Amino acid sequence: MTRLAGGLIDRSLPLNFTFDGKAYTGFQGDTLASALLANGVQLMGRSFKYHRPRGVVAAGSEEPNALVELRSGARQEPNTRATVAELFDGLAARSQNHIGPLDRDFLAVNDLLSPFFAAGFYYKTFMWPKAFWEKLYEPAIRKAAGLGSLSMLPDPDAYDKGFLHCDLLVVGGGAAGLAAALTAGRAGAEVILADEDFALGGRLLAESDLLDETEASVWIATVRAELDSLPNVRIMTRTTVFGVYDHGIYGAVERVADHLPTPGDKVRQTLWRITAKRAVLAAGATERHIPFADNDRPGVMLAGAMRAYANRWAVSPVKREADAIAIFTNGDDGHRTAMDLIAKGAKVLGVIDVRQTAPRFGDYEVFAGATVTGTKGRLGLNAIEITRNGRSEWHPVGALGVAGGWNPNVHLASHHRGRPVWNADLLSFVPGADGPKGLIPAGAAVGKGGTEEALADGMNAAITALAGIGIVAAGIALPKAANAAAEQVAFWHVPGKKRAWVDFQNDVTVKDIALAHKENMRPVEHLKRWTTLGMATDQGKTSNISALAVMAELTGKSIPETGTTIFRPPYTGVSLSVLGGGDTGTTFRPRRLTPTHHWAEAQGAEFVEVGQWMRAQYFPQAGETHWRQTVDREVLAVRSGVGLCDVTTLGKVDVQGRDAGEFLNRLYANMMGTLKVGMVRYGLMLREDGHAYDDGTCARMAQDHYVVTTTTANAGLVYRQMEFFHQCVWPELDVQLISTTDAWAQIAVAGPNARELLSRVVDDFDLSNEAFPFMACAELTICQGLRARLFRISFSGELAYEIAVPARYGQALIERLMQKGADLGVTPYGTEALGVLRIEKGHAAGSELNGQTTAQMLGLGRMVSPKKDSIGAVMSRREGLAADRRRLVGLKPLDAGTQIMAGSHLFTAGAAQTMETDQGWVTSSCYSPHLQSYIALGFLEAGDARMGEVLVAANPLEGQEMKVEVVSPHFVDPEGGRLRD
Amino acid sequence: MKFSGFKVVKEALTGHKGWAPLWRNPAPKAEYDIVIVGGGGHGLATAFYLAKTFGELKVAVVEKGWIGSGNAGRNTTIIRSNYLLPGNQPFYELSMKLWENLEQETNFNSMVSQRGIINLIHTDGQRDAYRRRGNAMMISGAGARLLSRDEVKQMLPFLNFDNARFPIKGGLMQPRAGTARHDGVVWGYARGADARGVDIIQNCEVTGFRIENGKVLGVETSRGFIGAKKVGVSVAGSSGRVMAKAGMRLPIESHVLQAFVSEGLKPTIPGVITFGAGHFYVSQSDKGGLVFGGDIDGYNSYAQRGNLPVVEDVVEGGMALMPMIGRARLLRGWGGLVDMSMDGSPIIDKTGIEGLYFNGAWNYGGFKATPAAGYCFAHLLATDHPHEVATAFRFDRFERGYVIDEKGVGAQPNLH
Amino acid sequence: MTDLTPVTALGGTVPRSEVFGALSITENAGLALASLSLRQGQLAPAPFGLVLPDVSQTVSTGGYGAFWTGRDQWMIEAEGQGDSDFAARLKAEVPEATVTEQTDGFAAFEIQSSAGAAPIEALMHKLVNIDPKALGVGRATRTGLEHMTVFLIRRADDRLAVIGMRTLAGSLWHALAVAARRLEA
Amino acid sequence: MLIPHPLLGLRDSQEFTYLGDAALMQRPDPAADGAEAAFCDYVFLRDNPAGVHRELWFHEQGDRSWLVVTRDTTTHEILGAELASNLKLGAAQ
Repeated sequence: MTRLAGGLIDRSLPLNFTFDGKAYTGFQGDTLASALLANGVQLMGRSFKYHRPRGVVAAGSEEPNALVELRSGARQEPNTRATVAELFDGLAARSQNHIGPLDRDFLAVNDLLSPFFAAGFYYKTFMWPKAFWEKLYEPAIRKAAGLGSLSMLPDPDAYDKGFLHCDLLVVGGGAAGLAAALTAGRAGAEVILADEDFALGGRLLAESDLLDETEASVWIATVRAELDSLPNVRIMTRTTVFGVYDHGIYGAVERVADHLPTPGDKVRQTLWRITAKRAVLAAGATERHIPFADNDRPGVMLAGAMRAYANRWAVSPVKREADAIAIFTNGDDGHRTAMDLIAKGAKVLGVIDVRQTAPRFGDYEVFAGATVTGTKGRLGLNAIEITRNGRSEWHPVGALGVAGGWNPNVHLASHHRGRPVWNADLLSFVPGADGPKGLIPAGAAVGKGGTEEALADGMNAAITALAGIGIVAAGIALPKAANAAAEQVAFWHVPGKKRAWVDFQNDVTVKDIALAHKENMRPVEHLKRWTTLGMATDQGKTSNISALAVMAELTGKSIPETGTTIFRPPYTGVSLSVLGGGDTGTTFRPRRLTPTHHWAEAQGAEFVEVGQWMRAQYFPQAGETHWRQTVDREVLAVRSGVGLCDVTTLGKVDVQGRDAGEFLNRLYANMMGTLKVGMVRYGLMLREDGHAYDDGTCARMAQDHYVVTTTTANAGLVYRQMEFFHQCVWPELDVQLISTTDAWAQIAVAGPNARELLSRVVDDFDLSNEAFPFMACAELTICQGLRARLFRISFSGELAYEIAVPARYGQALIERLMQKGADLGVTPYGTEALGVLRIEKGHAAGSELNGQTTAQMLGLGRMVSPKKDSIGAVMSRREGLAADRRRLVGLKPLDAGTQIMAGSHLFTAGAAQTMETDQGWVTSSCYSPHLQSYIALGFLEAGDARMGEVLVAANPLEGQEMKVEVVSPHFVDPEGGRLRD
Repeated sequence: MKFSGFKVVKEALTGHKGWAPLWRNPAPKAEYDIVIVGGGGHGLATAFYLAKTFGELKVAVVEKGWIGSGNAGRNTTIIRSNYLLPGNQPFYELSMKLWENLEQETNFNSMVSQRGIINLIHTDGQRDAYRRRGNAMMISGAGARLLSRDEVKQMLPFLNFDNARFPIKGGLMQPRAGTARHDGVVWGYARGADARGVDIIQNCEVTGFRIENGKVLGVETSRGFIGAKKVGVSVAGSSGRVMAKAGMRLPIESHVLQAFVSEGLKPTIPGVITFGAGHFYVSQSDKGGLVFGGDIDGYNSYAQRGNLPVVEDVVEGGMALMPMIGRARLLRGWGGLVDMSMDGSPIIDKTGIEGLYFNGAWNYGGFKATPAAGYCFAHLLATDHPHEVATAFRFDRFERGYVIDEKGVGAQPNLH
Repeated sequence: MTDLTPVTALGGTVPRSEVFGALSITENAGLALASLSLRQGQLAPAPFGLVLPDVSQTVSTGGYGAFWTGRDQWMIEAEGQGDSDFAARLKAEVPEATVTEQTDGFAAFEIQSSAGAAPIEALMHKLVNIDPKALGVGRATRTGLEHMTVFLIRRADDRLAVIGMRTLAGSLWHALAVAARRLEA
Repeated sequence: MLIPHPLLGLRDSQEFTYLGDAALMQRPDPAADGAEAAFCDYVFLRDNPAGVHRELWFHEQGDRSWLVVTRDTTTHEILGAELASNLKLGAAQ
């Protein structure tokens, strides 16, 4: 054990956990990383490429090395940073990316072969023989790919999404963030304070700095209590603001239950979309390391992280208490680590400071003008080589802290592709002026990392931010604090012949950067892509700037001339479960149910998805063993008796106003204004580009009132298009539009007995052909006074009506019709039978009206009225459309018992089958029980002139080919006598 | 320098001293026979084929930033030739054939990996439409398979077969489809072109075209005027703003298309899967990241970044299709700038200005088209005649009424 | 009266109602709805004594209500008249205007909190991108909710009506119930 | 994104459906000479500017009004929004 005194852990709450199956104990307040370090565990993983031993580097979400598979079974969570995994009792974690035990990874052989795996090597080889890439090389590479693994089981936890709104979002709850939130909270602004950590305080928790001469935790607790008491402030810990989107929308993930063994009744995480009028980016800074030879051993970590472990978690990062710790630094900051460790009673070898005139702040040895030039220790550090003035000597140590300076966390400020700018004094990039509008960076995120300056900057940022939205905020009394000494020099890496790691996870070394330079992969994005630098799970948080510095040295340019890197969302990895949130199963998207849905369900209907709708596909009866039996029965029932089908899904739009007729004249290719009241007309709508768009009916209920129907698929689109022309093109017309699709249950009553059946439910209404002919419509009452609408229209080609009643009565109506029609052979039919009936009749549906066809192709060319303008009329006359000779035809197989598969292509008999000889295709096909033959519709070159020709319908996809005869698409009652009787 | 396994071994054993720049950084010359504007995959492929196949030696590629910085470096790396319409399918099939020989042709491993693509089928109507397309693929020689639900389940057992809002009823597969390493494609063509004498000029932004009497004389750039007998513009995504400098309006809107990658995971997904009903498609890279995307954001944009609703929409689709990916994390997203055209299909054509040629309007499909677009654009630039598989990609198809509308949604770019 | 028996939007013979902690959600099958749109140039009438409200507002009086749905458009509500031909009654009130029956176009869910505004606001946070503070009493708006379109009417601090498309009633109930249940957890 | 609806204030862009360039409001005269060419231009060609763009958004999940939104396509910054019908009627007067 290497626990120190103090810290912010609760020693009264010990927690048991396992790592790679071995049991350990930590405390409430620990992370997995701090608890493992406290147990003397330094080795936590393996690197991606060379499988080098890896230990923890950082103490926060930037951690590149200590990635584990957390939990087990369906909750297994790969690539989890041990540094932010809160310890809970029973936590189980496993190391990842190794074959065999972690300490004897078989794939460590890659490290021995590393000369062969230099940057970009795979682009240069594996090309011969050609077939070997997919068969041999790539499978081998893929086998070694990745880090952790998925359980392959569906995630069992629940996730939420939500929306929040505020005046000021404060990102980060450290010194600057707390000061900002308190300033804004006291001013009465709506404030959200979000921090990825489970505790507020940020870096204050990691440092030994005093506020008002007491421990910082006292001040933090006081501020937290006040913020908690303010109803206008919402504190969101365990919440990462991961992205900045347009117009002040921020994406954030709240980890509601990740600190618990299982979420229980809670959701595991919530995705919040926060709309903030202003935001303060108080995200702090990330420490960078200094590459030197063999700097990647477990035990080598960031000096600031070492302080955090010592101060917050009371942990010394060595395996044995007796082991000494050394610090390697290019500035004053490293000395703070030495001071804090000494104060905690840890054994410090000294501070290796690259500066010739290095300061000394306490009782420890300073190796001034020195560098670390080597390390030893296979699975963990046991010695470092210190070189001073050309003389090197080895010192045994158990851990080494590296302090290379701090990079402001500019990420969110560059999410709108604004570039950070180089600050030569701070030796770091800071947010530029072209960041997201309304986002004000503050504190360490702009390089003001001293406690005193961060507090003041946070307060001022809040005042400035709120002033922008008209809220006057007063300054607040800040606690007395100091800025720690922070002198540093530009020192980026220790030159040497051995490998010095820049990107720990992806194994990118200084040598790789040099090779990229040599090969002219010099633009920073080429460097990253060639070497994979910065592409690991930490997205270069700990490596990008060091790499830039090395490249700058090679090119002889400055760092900003060499390049800047910008960051894209997310700030840290976001679980796909929470982004995908909510329902993944059958409730993934809403479902529209027809008014007779529950009734159809009770009849045992099979359902099919049609857009958002669930529609009854067919209604199997006892004894029917194949769906075809059912559908044939339903079709024949309509042709010989009467059938019922819920057609509510067709879009309905109520069009009223003085100019309703004129409006519809302009929308539809054919005339609507001349329609008589009480009559219905079939309508064809084109797109403005001249292609056929949608069809339906227009029923004129009154001089200034039409009810139009659309296809099911296009209902929303046509309604939108109508609004477009109404508001944007012809607003001078007096027209009012509203959808009534849901309001009315509409049932098709089709078949020779339709009139008889309807006569049994209508109240005193003359259904005779004379009084209510084909294409008539009326408002009437049925079943003793229920208002209804009746349309005599037919999709099946039979005598048919559609009757509409308020949706709440739809179920009762179909039940009544079933009951009243029992002796007439009344039969409910579904979409399959509907499809057969319309194919038999040659009516176009979605497969024909697919947006690629024209009125002429559909045989409806004459509907495009030359007497008036309408949408698409002009463009339908273009050469390519006018000259298109493809026509809708019927197709009958020479062998009536063989199905013509829809999607087959048509060829002249005997012709080669190529794209050039392609004559058309089969759009829809079915078995016609009426004709006792398979039949189909299709588009065929010059189809209207090829009646009787025998073609080949080819379906090479499924190895089929058959002979078909071209016939009229109107297989049944081509004269239309039935529907008019 | 020839790349090979032998060379890699030799350099490994001798300290990597023998590697040379993959391409030069030449200063622009005063004049070229052909200047290609745009150092993306298409522009570099065009230059490569001009140099290799058409023998044009004085060729330059001018690139505003670094080569591959546009959509070539911001896509989901899918290659396929599974189109329906005769104007498209032979072109993409030529592209597929070029992909299949790319590494040998460029001596650079672009990691073309034919692991297959499966378009999932959810309704009978969709199966009919896919059968029509699959048959078009068959008669064009691209190959296809129509998979039953059970066959899909056997190949992709991790999909949501039992509890789905959009049940899986089968799939249309093109076994020859797959992925290629996007940067590798750019670099392979660049290195190959450079070796054949093409000047690749980075950090050279075209600021205007010098046009006199209806004829182009060259390009004004941030590095001065560069004269050219012919100028080929290949800047898809930025076509609108670049061609505006030549005074042209196009049948194109610029939109943002987002794509995403997860943290590295052990191999899970064999090939490419598309889930149209859920606006989601996915593959897994050789490094282990799940690479996925969905619809465009849907509004005109040159900002190269998108918004959260599409991120959610895409991942929701992914979770509905394969809920076992939930515990993985999104690592990074990016926004590509795409030319969305009025019929969803590309343009490779001359313009009304003599000597000015255009290649663009690639919608979502630019990456897979890279070899054939380069080849056909080179053909057009060198011969002044369209290549036989690219004859439909003309500007005038709109006014003449010969659109190539695979989706059948008409002249609304954000629906394609 | 007709001898046909209606069902509720959720398909029941009686409205569904369920309690989730402080929130109860009840299907309001009795609510009659009809849209009222002005003809061009028409002045706003006052059906049933309602002063047709301005943008984003709702008013109610004597069992009738109206909420703004668009420019020169309102939805008129009548409590307890769901089974009647309310559109005809409205048309009689405003013969010059365009009236369309909407009762069964929608499913109304009345959400009541037993603990003041907070649970209502928490529910809104989970479901709609509308700042609850901007949807105070007397305000109404239309927005998206889990891929559906809904009207939200803040009837009181502790009461919110969510009115969505009738054919989506089941999906809307599911969305509301799941969110309410999770607030309870 | 947030669309500044002239009647309803800032609204989530997800409530809207995007169409494209506001020039689509200027449907050519079908009876004029050269109508076909004018329609080709209207239907198929776009300015597609990198910068300020006037474009049509439909408040489909809101008050169903069509808006003309002025937005910078390089930054997504929105400079204003108006009711399309007002603009069209205003232009006609």
